[in-house]
Amino acid sequence: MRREIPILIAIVVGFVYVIAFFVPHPPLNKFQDWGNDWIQIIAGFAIVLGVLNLLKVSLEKVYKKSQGWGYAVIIIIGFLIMTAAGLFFSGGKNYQNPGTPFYDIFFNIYFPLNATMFAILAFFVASASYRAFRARNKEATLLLLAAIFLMLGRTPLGDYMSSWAGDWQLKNISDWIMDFPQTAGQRAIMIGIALGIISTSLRVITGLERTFVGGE
Amino acid sequence: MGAFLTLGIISFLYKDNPWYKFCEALFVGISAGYWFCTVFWSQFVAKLVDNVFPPAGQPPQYAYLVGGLLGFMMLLRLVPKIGWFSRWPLAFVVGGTAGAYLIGYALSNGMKQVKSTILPLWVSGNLNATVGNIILVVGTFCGLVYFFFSKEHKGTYGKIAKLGIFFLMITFGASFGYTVMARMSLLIGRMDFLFGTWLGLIK
Amino acid sequence: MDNRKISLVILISAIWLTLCSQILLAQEAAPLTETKFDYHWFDTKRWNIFITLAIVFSAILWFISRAKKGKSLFIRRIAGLDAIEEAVGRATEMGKSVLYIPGIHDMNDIQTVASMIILGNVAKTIARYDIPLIVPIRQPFVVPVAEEAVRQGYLSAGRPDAFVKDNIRFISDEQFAYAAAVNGIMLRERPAANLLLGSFYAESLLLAETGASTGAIQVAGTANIHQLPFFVVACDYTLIGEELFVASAYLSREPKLLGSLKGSDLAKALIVLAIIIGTILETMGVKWFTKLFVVQ
Amino acid sequence: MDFWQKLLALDRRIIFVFVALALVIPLFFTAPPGFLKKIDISSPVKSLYDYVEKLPPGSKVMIAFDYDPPTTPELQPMAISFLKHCFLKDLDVIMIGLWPQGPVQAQFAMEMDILTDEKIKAKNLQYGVDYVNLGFQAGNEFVILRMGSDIAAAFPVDYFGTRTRELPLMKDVKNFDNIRLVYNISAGYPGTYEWVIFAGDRFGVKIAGGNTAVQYPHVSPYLQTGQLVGLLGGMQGAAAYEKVSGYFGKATKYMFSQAVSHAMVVFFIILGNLAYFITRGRKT
Repeated sequence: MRREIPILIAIVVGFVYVIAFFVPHPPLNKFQDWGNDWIQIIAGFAIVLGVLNLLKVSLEKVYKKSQGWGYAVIIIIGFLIMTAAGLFFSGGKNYQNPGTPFYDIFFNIYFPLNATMFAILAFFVASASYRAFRARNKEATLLLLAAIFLMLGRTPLGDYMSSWAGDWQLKNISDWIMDFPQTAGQRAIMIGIALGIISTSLRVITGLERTFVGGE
Repeated sequence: MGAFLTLGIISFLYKDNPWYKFCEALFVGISAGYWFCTVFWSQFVAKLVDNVFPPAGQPPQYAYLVGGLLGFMMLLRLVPKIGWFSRWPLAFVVGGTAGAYLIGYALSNGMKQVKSTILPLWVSGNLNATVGNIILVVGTFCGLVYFFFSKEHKGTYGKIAKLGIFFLMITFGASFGYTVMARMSLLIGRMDFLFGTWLGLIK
Repeated sequence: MDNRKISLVILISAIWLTLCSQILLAQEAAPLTETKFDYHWFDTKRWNIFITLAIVFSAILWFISRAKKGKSLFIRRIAGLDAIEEAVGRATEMGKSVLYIPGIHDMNDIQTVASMIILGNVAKTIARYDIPLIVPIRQPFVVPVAEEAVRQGYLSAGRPDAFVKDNIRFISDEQFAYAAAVNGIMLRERPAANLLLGSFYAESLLLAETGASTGAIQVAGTANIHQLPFFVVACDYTLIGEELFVASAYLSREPKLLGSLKGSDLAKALIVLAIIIGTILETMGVKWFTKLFVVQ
Repeated sequence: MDFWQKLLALDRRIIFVFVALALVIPLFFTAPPGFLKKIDISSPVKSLYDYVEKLPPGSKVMIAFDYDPPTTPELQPMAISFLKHCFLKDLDVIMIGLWPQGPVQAQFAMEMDILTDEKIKAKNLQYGVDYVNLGFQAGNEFVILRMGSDIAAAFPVDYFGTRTRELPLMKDVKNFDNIRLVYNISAGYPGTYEWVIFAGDRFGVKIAGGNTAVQYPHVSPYLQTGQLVGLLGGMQGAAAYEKVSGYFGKATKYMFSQAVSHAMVVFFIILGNLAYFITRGRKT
């Protein structure tokens, strides 16, 4: 019951999606529409689940006073403020209108925090380029060369450096790399991954793959 | 305010410190709240409640109740004893994803890619296209050979695979170059905010 | 198994029959233009993808059933596995520790699953020598699985006593805090070999850089293509994409993994064949073969 | 320890400072005019521009905002220049988001850059008639599949809580058949990959993409196959679209910093390798 029904559900739903592609006929397309609607709702609840899980973990941390529980308190406060703003103090359905508390928090707190998180990676990319990226063998040399061509060729800087080269300017070389060897390599990877996904999906809809229902 | 938080995150560059940790915890909390509110209004209210109890004049669509029920089962995971119920909606999503992906990837990343790799190796009067086509076909071919695992990489076959690796390396090199571009752009944006919007030093 | 086989045969033959009739019908009615909302029982424009999928499906299922019967399926031993062994060997020679980083995703990511299989194997090799195997982990759910994998590895090498539970460490579920802590381990404990196998994201760069600066031998592997460039330039050997799964299938010998792998291999061979034939015909100016692959 | 070895062991914080300087200093200067002329308009950018140019007025264009604040510097300029181009061509714009923060980005773009622009003010745009923002829906590719049969079912209400079916613009839009182009601005999953697979190839709608530079190479094979009408990649792509549509925006402004920072990274890679080979040569 705990394992069989989920596997059955996966098989049936999977088959409906596959067959609906080849048989565009009622009632299959109606089933698929329902499936899409339901999955949208499930996805919404999955996000809520993630949020509640985070709260649970944070509350446990505070309760047990484990290391760094002060930060867990900040997480909870942040959540409560944002939720209160979004649900009660921002005019219901129009919660995202400019000028509401929800909008202000988003713009003044969420935005800069989120934006900076990834911006600092620029520093690490530079320091890694210097300290770790070595042309230690033929493969790595080729990689670094392609990278350098693109980095220079994709900005006007490359033009200044290679304006004497006629048709062999850096921008043309980088366009060429992107259009041909890069596309070829990318495509080989793409086809490989597609086959991997197809075989995994096939295992799911034939009931051979059972890892998603977990142990027990 | 924004600048205080921006600098807090940047301080991580020097060392992991309480200021950074504070900013990070605040971000995690606010972001959870943000997701929660968005989902509450756009899914729960708009998609579920409005369809089952529609405004006057429209027929209620009870089919959405099934989705609601499955969604609710998802939340049962938080209760250890009946947490296994959450596998039902999970299986629904897994099955749907498997079905949709199977078709989608076979079509877009399989069939269409193969079709576009079948190219004439000689385009009369156009050397650029000829060379390009040859590179595309040979590169894809060698790359696929590298990812073929049923045969040892020896002899000529091994050499083809080796050529495949070289194509992959150029591909990765391009990715690398582009990643540097991306990371730099993000930082430029933040620096513009700090020096321009906040300090007003940049016009 | 037999029942499944029979039903499979019936299914495929039914599909074939429908197909052939559909193709015949389609040829007769070729000039007929249909609107998109014209319902019909089989979308005849999609017959080619249907046949392709039918071939791939039967190949995969056939190989899986063969593997289940215990017939040996050949997969080449990929060079990445040798590289892992070499790195571990170096660490044992030097008497230093080995750091195994299983990526940052949870157990629902197949990359993490593959990584756990390889971890068990690494543990088996290491168990014979008294050097520590450190496994820092980001996801709480991965901890018990990793413990089990390592314990099993030590057990099968006959050294259950050498298993140290404290070396499998839950660090932090926050991405960059995790990366910073692992960097700390690299700098303090100076492992001689770093194995980074699993699902990596933006932290790949930080880890690979620090690892390279400590002079450790590094072997990395991930199916997240966008992180591969960093690994290739900063590590001594990198398992590219699928190779990670192949390594785990090779080590675990699980029928469903081996079978899928062989099935996809066959499909790859067919694709390569199609490209060769198609290119030759196209170069000679023959177009009909290419048109077989057109999907609307 | 000689010079090269010291150089190899350089503290990374020193490199951080160099990078920061390389980025910030050019921000204070306007790039020389010749510099901006040299921004390269690659063929995927040009083909997107041409496609939009050829659309008759009143055509429906959908813009999917699938990104969040971190990638704003790269992607927001792509959104702004494209929106401007659409409005100047009198196209009707439907904005959606499969990332929860996406529709907010759309809102920012409209408020701060589009509706304040003189040329566009003259067009007297009206919400609901000339453009709509349908907000966010969870479900990733399944939202796309649902839109294939009924957009209003996938997005029952818009960003401001109005029912989608009551918006004048949406009256004659049923599904992808009524949409001439989907322009997807994406920073990851779900993004252009999913739009090509589940909308473009499934329902036959034309897809174009604006991608972060990280994603650009992965999506680029779709160009040769014709699965994408056009594709912008990173800051360079954004600047190129600004150039081709004759509008001086943020991306063009940032391009100078971008170029200098690239040069800095290339310099560091070469320097690092030089030090590596010199010290390695000595040991053996």
